[in-house]
Amino acid sequence: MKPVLSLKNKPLIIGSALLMAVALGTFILQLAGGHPQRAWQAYLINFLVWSAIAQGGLLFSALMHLVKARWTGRLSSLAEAFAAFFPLSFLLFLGLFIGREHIFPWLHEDLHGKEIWLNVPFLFARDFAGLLLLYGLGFGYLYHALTPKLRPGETDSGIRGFFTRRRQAPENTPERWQQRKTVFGLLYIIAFALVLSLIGFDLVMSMDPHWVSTLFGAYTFVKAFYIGLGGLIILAAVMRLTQGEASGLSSSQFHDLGKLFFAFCLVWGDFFYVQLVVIWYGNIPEESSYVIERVMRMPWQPLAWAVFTVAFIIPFVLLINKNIKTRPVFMIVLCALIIVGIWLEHLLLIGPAFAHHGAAAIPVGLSDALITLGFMSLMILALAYFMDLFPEIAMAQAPETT
Amino acid sequence: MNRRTFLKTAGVGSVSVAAGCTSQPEKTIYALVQAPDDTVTGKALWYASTCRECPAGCGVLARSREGRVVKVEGNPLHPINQGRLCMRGQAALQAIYHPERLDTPQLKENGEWRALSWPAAEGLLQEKTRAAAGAGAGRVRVLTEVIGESLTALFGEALDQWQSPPPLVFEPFAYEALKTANRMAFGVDGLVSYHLDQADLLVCLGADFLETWLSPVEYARQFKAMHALQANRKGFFAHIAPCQSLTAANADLWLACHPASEGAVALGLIRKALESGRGQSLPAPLRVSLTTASAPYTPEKVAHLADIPADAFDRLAARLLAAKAPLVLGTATAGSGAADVAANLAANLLNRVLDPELTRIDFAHRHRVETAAPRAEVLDFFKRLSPDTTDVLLLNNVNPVFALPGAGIAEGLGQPGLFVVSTSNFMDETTLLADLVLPVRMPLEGWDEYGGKRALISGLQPAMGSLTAAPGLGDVILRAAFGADPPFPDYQGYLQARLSAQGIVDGERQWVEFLQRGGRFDLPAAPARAPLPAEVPIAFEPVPVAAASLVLVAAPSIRFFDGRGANRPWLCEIPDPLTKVAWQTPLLAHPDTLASHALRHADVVAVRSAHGTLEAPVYETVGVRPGVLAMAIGQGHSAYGRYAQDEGVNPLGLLPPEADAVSGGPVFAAGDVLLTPTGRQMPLAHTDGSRIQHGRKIALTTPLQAAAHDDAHPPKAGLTMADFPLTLPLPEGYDPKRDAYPPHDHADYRWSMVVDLDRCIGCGACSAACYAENNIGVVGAQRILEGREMAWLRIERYLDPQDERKVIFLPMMCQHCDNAPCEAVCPVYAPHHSKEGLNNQIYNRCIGTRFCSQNCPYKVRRFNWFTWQWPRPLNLQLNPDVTARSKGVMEKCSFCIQRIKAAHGTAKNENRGIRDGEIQPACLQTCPTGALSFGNLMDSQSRVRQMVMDRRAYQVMGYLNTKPAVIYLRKVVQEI
Amino acid sequence: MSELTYATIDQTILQTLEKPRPGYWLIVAVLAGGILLGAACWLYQIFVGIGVGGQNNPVAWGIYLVNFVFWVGIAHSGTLISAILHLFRAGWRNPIARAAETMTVFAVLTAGLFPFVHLGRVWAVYYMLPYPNQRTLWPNFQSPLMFDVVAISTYLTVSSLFWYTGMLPDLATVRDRATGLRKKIFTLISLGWTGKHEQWRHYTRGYLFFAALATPLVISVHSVVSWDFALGVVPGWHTTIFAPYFVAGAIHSGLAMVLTLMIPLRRIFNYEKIITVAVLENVAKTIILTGMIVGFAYATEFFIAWYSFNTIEIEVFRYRMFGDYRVGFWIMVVCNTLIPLLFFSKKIRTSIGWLFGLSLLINVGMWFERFVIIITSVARDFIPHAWGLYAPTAIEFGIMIGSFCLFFFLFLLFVKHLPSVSMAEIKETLHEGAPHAG
Amino acid sequence: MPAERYVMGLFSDENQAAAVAADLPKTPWKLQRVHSPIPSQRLAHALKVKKSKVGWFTLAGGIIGFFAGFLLAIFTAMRWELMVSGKPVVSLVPFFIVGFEFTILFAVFGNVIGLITQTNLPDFGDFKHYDARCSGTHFGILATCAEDGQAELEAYFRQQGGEVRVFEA
Repeated sequence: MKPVLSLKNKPLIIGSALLMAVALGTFILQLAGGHPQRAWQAYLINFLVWSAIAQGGLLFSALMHLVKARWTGRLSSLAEAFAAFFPLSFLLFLGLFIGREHIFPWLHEDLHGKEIWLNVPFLFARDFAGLLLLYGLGFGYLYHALTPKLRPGETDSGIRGFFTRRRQAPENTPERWQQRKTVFGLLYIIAFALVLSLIGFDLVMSMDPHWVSTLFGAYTFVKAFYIGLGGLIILAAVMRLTQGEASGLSSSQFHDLGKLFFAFCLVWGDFFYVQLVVIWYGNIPEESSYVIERVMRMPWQPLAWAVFTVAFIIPFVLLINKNIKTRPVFMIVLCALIIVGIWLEHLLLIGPAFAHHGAAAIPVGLSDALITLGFMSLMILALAYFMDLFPEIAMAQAPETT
Repeated sequence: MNRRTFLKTAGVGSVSVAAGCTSQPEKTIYALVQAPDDTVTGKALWYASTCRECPAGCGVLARSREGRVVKVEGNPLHPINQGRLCMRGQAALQAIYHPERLDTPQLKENGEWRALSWPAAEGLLQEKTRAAAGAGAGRVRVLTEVIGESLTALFGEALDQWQSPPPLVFEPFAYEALKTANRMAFGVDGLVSYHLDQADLLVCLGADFLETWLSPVEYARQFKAMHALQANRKGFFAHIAPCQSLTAANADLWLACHPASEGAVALGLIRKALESGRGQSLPAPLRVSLTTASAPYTPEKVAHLADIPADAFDRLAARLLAAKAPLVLGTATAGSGAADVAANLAANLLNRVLDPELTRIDFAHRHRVETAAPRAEVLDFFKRLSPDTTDVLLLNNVNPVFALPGAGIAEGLGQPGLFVVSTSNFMDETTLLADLVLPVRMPLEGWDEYGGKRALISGLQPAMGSLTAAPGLGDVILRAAFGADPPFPDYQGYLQARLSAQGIVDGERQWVEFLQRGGRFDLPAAPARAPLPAEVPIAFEPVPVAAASLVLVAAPSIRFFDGRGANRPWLCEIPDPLTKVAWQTPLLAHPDTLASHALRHADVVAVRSAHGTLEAPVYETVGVRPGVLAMAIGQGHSAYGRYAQDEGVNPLGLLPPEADAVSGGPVFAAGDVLLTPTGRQMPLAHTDGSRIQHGRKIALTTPLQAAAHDDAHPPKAGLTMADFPLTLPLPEGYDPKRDAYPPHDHADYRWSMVVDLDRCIGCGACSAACYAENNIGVVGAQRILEGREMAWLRIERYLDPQDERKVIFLPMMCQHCDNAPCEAVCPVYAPHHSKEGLNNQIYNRCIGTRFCSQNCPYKVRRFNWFTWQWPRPLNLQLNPDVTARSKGVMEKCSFCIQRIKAAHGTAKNENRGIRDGEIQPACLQTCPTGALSFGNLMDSQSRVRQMVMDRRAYQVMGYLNTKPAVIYLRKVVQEI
Repeated sequence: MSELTYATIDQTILQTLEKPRPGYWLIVAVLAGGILLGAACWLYQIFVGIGVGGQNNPVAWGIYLVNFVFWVGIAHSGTLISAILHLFRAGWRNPIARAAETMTVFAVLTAGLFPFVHLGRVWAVYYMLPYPNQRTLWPNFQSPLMFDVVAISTYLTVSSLFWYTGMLPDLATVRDRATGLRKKIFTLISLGWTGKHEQWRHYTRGYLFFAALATPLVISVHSVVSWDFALGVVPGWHTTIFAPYFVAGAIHSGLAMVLTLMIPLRRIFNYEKIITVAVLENVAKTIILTGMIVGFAYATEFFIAWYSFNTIEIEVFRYRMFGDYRVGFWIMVVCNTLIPLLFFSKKIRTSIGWLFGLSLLINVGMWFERFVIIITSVARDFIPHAWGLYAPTAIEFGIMIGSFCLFFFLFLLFVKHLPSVSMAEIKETLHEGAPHAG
Repeated sequence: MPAERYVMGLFSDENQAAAVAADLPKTPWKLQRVHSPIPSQRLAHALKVKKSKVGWFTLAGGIIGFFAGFLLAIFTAMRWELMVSGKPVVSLVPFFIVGFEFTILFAVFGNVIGLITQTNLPDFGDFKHYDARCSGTHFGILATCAEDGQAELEAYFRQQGGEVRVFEA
């Protein structure tokens, strides 16, 4: 049976290519058409969302490995596939530099000394370093996680060749691999927390340079893991649907994954409320005005409710039920919905600042949708490439003994 | 008289007549079985009287409930204080209710005190005086504090009976130097008064007229009349003295000159003035002598002598010459040495040069304290005091043993054969040495008359039933002198007759009016002053200052005056305005001085002068110049009751006991003082956590230009502490962009207070009024060290970190926020927002979680860590309208809600709304400078509403969105 | 664990219930004395006034609330271990779950005392209860302290029920092995449990729900505790990270306390085979995690304080590091964030001595964390004129000692009179293989 | 009808017990119940026990609690409508916390009630056909048979590798 998620899958490739073309077109059109703000807003949000999915996806594997979870089985391998988006994510980050003029509302504001931290060179320097570190460690982990699973073939070359050759190297005893894998996994998790906090502060929170929330960093990486799991579930569900029993993905695995997903849905909701209640109760305009603009005033108020409904209330109500968690089709829809919700949540956080607090209506529309689809196809292609490179991952195999 | 005052004093006539003549009020103190006609239980009566806590003689209204006075406020009709009162005046109550007040006469028999009945005591006095009179002339002597003319006259007549000379008036602060200077420069042998309010520039050679000088409440009012921002202008005020008194702290420029070099500065100014062609109209001889005398005092010389920056002196001179109505004041209350004579003389002459007509000096209303005898005379009196010349010595409410240590007073009084009678109500150092103590009625209990100034007379009447069976001093003297058949049945009769004889009070009706109004303030002024002397004997010898040696300056305290206030708990508890130290007497020293002696703040040092030693903790401050040490007079009593005894130290013991040759006055400074560390530390009971604001927007200033000129558009509003706008505690104060909560309305009234920092001088009278009105507990030094002081209203004193000599005062009380953080966190609604915007605190509901206090950004909430005690009969002073709190509950400023409630009642009865200004919280009522205003923000016409429109208006920590109802107006600063 | 059988398990655990040695009673007596001391101090405070403590203006909250937060924190890991790890099917929690739950119950009890001790008028404490009354005066449910009342009482109820329910099968086991009075008592409290499959069927389900409910509860409870501070406006208190940060901190301290309690327990009761080093090692690993979270929270707070450019915030955090209470601050940093990192070393986290010593240090560190948070913030808040210092008095320490005695007193009684390890659950894990495979 | 005999087979091994439990229904003897010292998945599987209904009690409790908490907070706030800190008298943001805690509390109560009602505990009258070993080391399978079948039943248990205990009827 031939895998769906593969570069050899013509319809998929053509479709993705088309979407990307359209997206690029829209983006350029907007840049030219006098809405560079909007274009870059969409770009930034998509960069954040899709990178988060990739980073969160890999985190699943690392985390499960560290806690010695025994139920994950193939899910870990699938999670590792998301690392394929890392290079793209990194390039996309560099792309932000082009749009810096439109991306940082504080550029021409008096920051009362905050310039020390909020200035473009330093910001890009530290985030560059941060992402480099994060992805470096990610690949380090991937390398140790992946290599043992590979079945060496004579035609191996390139990356795969390197992987398999290393696999045969005598000094690389399984224990050694495990040990290294653990170390890299741990480092990746730590980097995940730190770097995503940094990204959250720099690319989201500081859009309103006078607003602070200490939880924002944690909120960012919890969110990332939340949608990372979402992405993973979708991927797994696709595998399950296309490969059936052969996918080696049991419904109990979906159940457990669903429970984890549910748990992080709650954590996200908790972090959302935890910030809201403290700021609402404190009633200090320096911080409350940020929330007021987004949650209590037009045009943003409806969006806030939409986000909370889509990203929390709906999944909360549905995921209590056990069976739903084990229904691939349903989970694909739900997770997609949640990812959209989180996309809108980014818009809610960033939008007002981008519109310089003067938006008459919520600045979102077809263009954003098209651009988003473009990014999605990027992700799809990355995954497809990875699957082709490592068919061991693309297809089910004898359950590993981690 | 305005309506309010009439309401207050109505009915005084009848009851006081009743109290005075027939009915015995003391019967009606505790059980109101037969109340005087106009006494209604639960309704306060107001009696006009006169404050006798210092010679200034302010008029007071005593608030009496069920026959006992619970509060003393200024009499609005009285020209001296115009309704205001300093903290000492308010603390007079605590003398009356003092737990150690003597209630019966005491006779000392071989060292033991024995209680005597009044008839017995008076009999003894009669017998002794008669015997003395029989033994020859001049064998009965009287030493008294400054007293009214009537009592003086009575003393005179009595002493005639005893063939003895009239009484000798003793005041520790008798202004000898000023009197001498006045005699020389004005040809007036006395103490003229001044019209500060008419000046546009004040130069002050140390006169601490905001604390004790002549008539502080009056001069504080006048000072702010010229120095507060009005019509975009404010007068200038320069202070020249080695130490920063509260007065100096309020000056635009303080020149910390060498001790005793003030005269040189004044002469320098005279020179400048003459150079600039002033004083042409002066009599030629005077002008010539002035020119020659001031010739050597070039700016350089002055700068050198006084050790002050030359440019500052030049700027001062320029201002002085530019001023239209300058006024120069002399040296401090405790400035009476030779150098002070020079300084005062120079000041007077400078006044003559600048304003030959002396339009701002009032020769008609001279201060009564001028009747006090010079120190030299007093010392001489005691030197001569001996059984050979004197049999009976009557001491009327004076404490020379404390005030004149080292002058051998104790020995003098202790002489066998000399029968010493004291009329004091307390066992102070002097009374302890007496043979007979007659604790006569206190001012608020008896009849008398006192004119703080000439051409006005101010009455005293029983505002309460006497706590003791004591007669008034006058009655005692009458009976003692005239035995069985006194010319008058009692002193009240004597008083009334005398006043009507003088045509001051004619007939019963005028008498009642006299009592109601508190006196006659419109007496014909004395004849215009005699022509000013054309020649003035000028002999200036500025005292050379030995730079090496330390000089100790003893200054009278705004809290204790000459020490008589030291036994009033409130005065001990309310911290010193500048050091913020309560209960203790620290030694103020400049950082350099401390460094050169390897001392640190709060180290205990032994201070040794040629005349004595004492030990005290040092207080590091730039408020004294290097080489100078300062200490407040008043504490360090060896007797005088639990609150005074062994609290603090008495610097007087370090001073030369003998009077100065030139002025005949004492010298309140000692040179060649030695400091030796004891190695001990003494934690200072200070109430301030930090002396500076740490860059926070709390007590704000604005330069005159900014305040004056409206052209500058208001700064852009933001969300940070720096740029947060003024948000009124009204619906319009809410902005949906900023406020998560919807605005809320109030029922007709939204009470609010406006504090004009430009008017606040930091005197602390408001704090005292708050203690008195709201039954606030007194906790003592130890508790203050633990951080448990209870003041609902505190004066925050902040220094400018750039120049710590720049001081700003900020009265801080509950801000009655519209969004008060304290409220929501209480689990039982003990604090909540009232319909009229008040932040109510329900004591009965409070369970003491103290979360409200933790969450109050202003830290104005006070917790009852214990059940505070009011030793009997201090508890009689408690205000019946206010709950006395017990341990475990939170309390705080209520905007005097009892007064608001009362106003509601009155308004309802007359079915009308509460008028603007009708409600006066205690603090506002007593503020000598009118820095506080209270009213309804919802009334667009109200005073407060008008004031908050001022561009100086701001809220402390407004950026927290608490929307305080206490709105401050920035202090206006200017450079000289 | 292979040599463990049902019989040996029962035998090991039941022998802990045999007649204690006099030494035991001596310790119990000493602890009882400590409790009396604390009670005496409290009585004295009630009669004289709260002022016998060191609190003042501005620092109106002292170590009473420090201890309150400390003990609530201790409580949390119990629920974490018994509930959350149960949901994650981490078998290694079974041997320590019972003792941890017990710790929870007693710690909440102890913590619950402090709000009372802290009150200025404890005799009016019932104002906080929502009881119908003539004047229709009710508590203010907007107050964080009311959240406390609700949360803590819920937590106490739930954790006690959870604890008891979990113990039911074991009580039956004891009943069946006991004689005389003890048999009567255990017959009564085991409610006639016979382990028939009908009972098990509902029991397992119910127990699962218990766990599922206890998990969000435990998180909410310490969030609520954190909001006693975070909902205020005080700099250093008012910060959004507090809720998760307190939860992590609570578990951090709780796990440390678990080690502190378990290590002597396994030594004295010869639990070495049941509470294996591997189990303790897992606890240590979890401590590394919580330690990191706590460290992350500290760092974020300081960064944001600086980033906010709010002078007041900055001053508070500067003051924490270099001010009058800096010692406490550095103890907190070292003990809570650096020391746990030592557990990265296998040698250390498998050495009983190290585990015990470090766990004690972490407990100390967490106590100081609460001290630093509560005291330094109000000691230096908005109005410099009102700044002040706080120092606990003997009375406060007396009550604190009392609270520690109370906790250990109860725990000591527990271990000798109830099965301190869940027999049923251990037996369960026998089949699933090594209990430490999570 | 002939008197029934209660016979219990005691197995120290879970799997044996499970096998027997699964096998008994095929025999003439009547399986009464199985006592086990642990919650055994295998047994449950063998006995094909249905899912417990305790959850419904829990859910009901939770829902009741949620509204109880919210309504209590709102009701009490409405009594005097005292305004604190300028917050709305009825402010749901903080009241949510009360609602949440009550949800948990009542859900747990519901859970406990569910347990009590479903398991019919406490029940002290049930030890007649109970063996103490069942709470410690053994799985006890209680079956009933007619008097005549007793011997065979005992034999059956023995042959399945268990000990036998016979109870007096």
